[in-house]
Amino acid sequence: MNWSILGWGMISVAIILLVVFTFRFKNGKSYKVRKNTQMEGLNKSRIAKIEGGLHRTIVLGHQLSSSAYPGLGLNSLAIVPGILDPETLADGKLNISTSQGSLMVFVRQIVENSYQNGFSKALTQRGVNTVLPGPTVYSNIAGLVCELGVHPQHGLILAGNFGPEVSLLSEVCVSKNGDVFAAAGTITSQAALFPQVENLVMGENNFMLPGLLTPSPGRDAGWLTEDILRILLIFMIIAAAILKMVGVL
Amino acid sequence: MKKILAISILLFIGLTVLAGYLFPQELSPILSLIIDWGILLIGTAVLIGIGYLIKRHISLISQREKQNFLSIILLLAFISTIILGLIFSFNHPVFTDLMINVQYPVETSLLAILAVVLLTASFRLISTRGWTPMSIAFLCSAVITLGLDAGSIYLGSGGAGDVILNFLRRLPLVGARGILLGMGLGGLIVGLRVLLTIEKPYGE
Amino acid sequence: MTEKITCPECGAENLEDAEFCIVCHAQLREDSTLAFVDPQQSDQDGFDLLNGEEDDLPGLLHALKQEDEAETAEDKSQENELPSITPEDEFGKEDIQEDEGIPGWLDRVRQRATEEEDSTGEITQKISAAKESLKGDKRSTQHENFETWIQKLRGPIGGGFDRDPEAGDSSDELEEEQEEVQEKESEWLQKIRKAEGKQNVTEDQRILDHGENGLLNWLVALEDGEEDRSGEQGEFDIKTEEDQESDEVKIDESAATQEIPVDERPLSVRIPPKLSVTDEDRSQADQLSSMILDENAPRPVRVIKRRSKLGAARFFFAVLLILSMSLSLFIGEAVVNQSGPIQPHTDGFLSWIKDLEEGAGILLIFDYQPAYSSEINLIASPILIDLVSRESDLNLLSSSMSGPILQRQLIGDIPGLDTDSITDLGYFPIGAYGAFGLGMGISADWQIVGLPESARAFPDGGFDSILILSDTYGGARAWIEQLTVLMPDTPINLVVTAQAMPMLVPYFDSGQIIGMVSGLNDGVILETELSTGVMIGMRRRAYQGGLVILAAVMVIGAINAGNQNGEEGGAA
Amino acid sequence: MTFTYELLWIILSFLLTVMVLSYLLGDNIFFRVAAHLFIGLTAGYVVLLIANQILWPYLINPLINGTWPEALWLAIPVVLILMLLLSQIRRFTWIGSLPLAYLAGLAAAIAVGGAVFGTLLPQSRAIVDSFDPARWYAVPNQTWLRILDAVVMLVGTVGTLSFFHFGRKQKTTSEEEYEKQPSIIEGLSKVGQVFIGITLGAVFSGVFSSSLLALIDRILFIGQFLTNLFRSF
Repeated sequence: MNWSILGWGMISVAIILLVVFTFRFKNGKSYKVRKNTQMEGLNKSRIAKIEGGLHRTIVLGHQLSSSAYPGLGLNSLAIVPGILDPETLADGKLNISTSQGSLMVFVRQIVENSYQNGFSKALTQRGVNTVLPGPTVYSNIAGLVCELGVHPQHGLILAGNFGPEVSLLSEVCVSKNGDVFAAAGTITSQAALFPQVENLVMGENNFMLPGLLTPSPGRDAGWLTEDILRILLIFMIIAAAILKMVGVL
Repeated sequence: MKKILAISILLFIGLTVLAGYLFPQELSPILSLIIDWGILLIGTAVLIGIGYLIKRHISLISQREKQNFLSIILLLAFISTIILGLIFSFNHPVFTDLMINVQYPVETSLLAILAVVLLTASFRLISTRGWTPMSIAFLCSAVITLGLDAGSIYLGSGGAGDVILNFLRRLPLVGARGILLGMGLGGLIVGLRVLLTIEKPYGE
Repeated sequence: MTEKITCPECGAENLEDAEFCIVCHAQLREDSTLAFVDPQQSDQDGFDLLNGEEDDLPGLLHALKQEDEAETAEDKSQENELPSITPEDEFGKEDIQEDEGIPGWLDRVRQRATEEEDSTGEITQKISAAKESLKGDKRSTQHENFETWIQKLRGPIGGGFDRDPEAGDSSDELEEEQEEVQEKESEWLQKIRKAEGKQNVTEDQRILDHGENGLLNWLVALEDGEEDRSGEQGEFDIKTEEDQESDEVKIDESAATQEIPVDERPLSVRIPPKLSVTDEDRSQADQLSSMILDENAPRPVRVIKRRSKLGAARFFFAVLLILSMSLSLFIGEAVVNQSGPIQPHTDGFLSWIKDLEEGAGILLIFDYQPAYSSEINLIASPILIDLVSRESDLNLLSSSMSGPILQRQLIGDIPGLDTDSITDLGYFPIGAYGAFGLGMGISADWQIVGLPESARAFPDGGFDSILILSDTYGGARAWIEQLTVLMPDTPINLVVTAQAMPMLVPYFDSGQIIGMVSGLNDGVILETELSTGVMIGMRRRAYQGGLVILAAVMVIGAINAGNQNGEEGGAA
Repeated sequence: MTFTYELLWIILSFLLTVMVLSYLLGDNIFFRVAAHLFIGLTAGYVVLLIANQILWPYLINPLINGTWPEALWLAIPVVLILMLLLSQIRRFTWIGSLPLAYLAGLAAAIAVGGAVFGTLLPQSRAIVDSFDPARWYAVPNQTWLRILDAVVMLVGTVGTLSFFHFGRKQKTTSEEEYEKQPSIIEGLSKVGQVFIGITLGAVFSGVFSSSLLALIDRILFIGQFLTNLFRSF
């Protein structure tokens, strides 16, 4: 069996489903997804931090694209606009930090555009600081540990491609009565955060977050397409296994 | 106008690189060039990021923030490293020894602190996550793997012992495959959403 | 007096025979006459204020204007007159042009937007959008009088007044109409009061509410969709002194030519029609409604768990771990390490290194961070000592930013290794592109003239074996995928950390790699098999002690959590 | 102890190790000094690395020594780089979307290609290949184990994939049911939860092992330094 033809078939089916469902969901319909309890924790924490005038930090991992976890960097960039509502843009207590330069340049562009679309083209935003605490993984961790230690009761959001060292950040935040919401995509970071963080988004659920934060027809279509591809993939694997067992494949 | 230009650049680069998976041989001259220019852009972005790092610490110093002498230390270290690198050249032993004897101890010590943090966190595993199938499986799997690594659980060599050991060693692979397949599906969809301009990470 | 044509686009007046408008150069020929609004058409997209579909303010205001256009057209068609500029409009037009700034009530709505706590800035956005939509519509309805339009919209009292006074109504009929409208108004206003819970309204409060407050509440009622517009043509209008003044200007409709009266009085003298309501009443009403809103808003109840104990717990575990490590490392005699069971992938690695010829070309790929170099060096050192003893030709390449440092640190400790014989292929930012670029290094059979070759073409051959040193699953996997494309026949081996090993076992099963070593256990095996001297030594004992401590702490923590749940369950 | 070049580095390493490990006693000024020194030095090193290993070979060297057609082609990346730099000025932020569209297109294509040809196909193929009868009978006494291994692999992977199913149960009667998936998938995802827990537990112990080795390394280093120090006096 030529597996690469199967791969291109999967890409074509995904494109067709994505386009069809995007147009279908344009007139108000939407795809009902299951409730994500971690999202409620995130919203509660954000409300409490904004009302209390406390500091919040979003950390975006250290890779834009990686072969082991494809698309994780792009997904963390898609999460950022959902967190930039008017209060956040205005109140000046939000830092967005990453250790990869390209992620940082992307984030600055997203923040400036979100601000100008929401308020006015003439204004430039002062409320959100995009920061690079350190250019490598561990220098980034060292810089963030110093920064998180300064402001107690911090609101920490982790989204993207991390290693296990991210557990140091969540420990600093938790030990100073802060809240942690972790959407760390790699298996090693999830394993390190599993015993420490309540609001931990597991595995593929990370790709659910952009749609939960900013619903749009395209993202609803992405959910439905992903579910359909999942079921197709399961059937394909089972069928291929049976054919292999009987010697056809 | 700007939007159309951005979208056309995105589509041209995206579709060319995607076609590279189909015709690697035929497209390789163009693809290696696209990759080279991409690496140049990423290198420039890293320099921009470091620029912001330096600018932030300069503003901390000028605003006389608390503990701004730390920013002075950072700037001095930055400037002296660049001067040393220019004087001694990048691969000179003095320069690399300086790097080795600062980066290696600090990073290894940070990783050592992680050991204590993981130990502390593991004590609160059940109080944080509660008794769920996943946390119970996590606990049993971690304890068995630690036992096997430490040699405390020794199943003898050859025969049934090896068989069971091999089976236990492969169990984590099952969940890993499922997670990676799920991440692959998610990566495929998020990549297609960007290519179909449903998602615009470049800030429209 | 030459006949004038009004430009449909910008409203400027042009000569009759002019082809294009002198101001905005729009074409005048086809539709030089004013577009006559077709009443049926306006009914179809008739806007029902109360159907609640138009839920944002700009749409609401825009729709109100269309609604009014339809009514003006109906009035005109009853009196079958061509729409002409009535003095009142004329007066009003100037008023709009003069009062180009924001009308009073819009200003108050904006004030309210800034004071309200729960306002998320959306009202500000809506107001500015409304302002643009108002400007956008100004050209198409340049005969419209914004002030009179507002007055026409505000309810039944002035109902009688938007009709042309010259329609033969005597003054007592006007007074009767006034009383009728006031009763309707009071009925209508009571309905709003009931909705807002203000039952017993004093007499002077009623008078006060005539003014601006009424409008604000009326706007709120419209937005909530309470008032039923279909039964009642409720248009509310107050007669103020300014309006009376404008009635005295008489225009003779039947005259062949019309003189458009221009008010020469200086700007400062002309008083724009203001609705008289004091500021305190307005702020009281706003505070009241915002307080009501604020009390009902759901408050997230958050209990901040006391976590100060976490610092103490961390300190305790730190002392526990460091003490036990120190005891294992520094006390007691050196023990010859017993190597544990040999895994299949370790066995594959051992057979590869034993069968390696003399002077083989080895490509060493450094893909780990300095933090893990202590673990990697422990395992890689015996391998490199063995390779040096076989005079292998070493080629180094790094995909980690600290690659050059790591190479010097690892190779610097190898006795008898001449660093000059080593080839450094440089840094490839593989992590940035998941090694995609490398697979493209295959030489193609065509070339675009002048197209620069890849600045740093990746070597696609010439090695007997490849050794990847990595600390993460992602890095090792990226290299495996690329190298199996680039050099399918070259055997690949891995030296990885303990955290990466579980996920890389499938690559050994599928045959993409022929061997893998990781963790201290494999390090001890390599030391004994390759007999390159004792490096690991006491670390193995400390390492085993640490793993047992972690397992014990996890189990104790689980038991402790179980007891806590039991106590809480008992207490509850 | 004669003051040698080596000793200077060892003392520096010792000081930095102790300053960083002092964080275990609580956040303190020594840790911050060591962290800021480390960040400054790493930033300087990365600037030199990029200039030396990326800008020079990929851009400056071809511009200086390359032929003019090559230099002409390099105008494209030079323009993109200038746009990226210019977009950092607030007034010209809009110009940044073009170079970022280039990076986004590249990252998206590699995400799609990497997902399908690097993850979905190889992992599915590995599961299917484990059902190959030839492999079952390759080792005589391990046939049943390999069959069990293949079945467990299939069931566990399907269960784990079902755990991440996004869709909600169609007919929901109460609020609690919003978290539920369709019933078949709900059953499979219970199995998936267990396998995910097993994987994370094994990886957690691997992560701890690596960090434990780092701690052992640092304790050994401090111990040897102090013993040498005391021996020298």
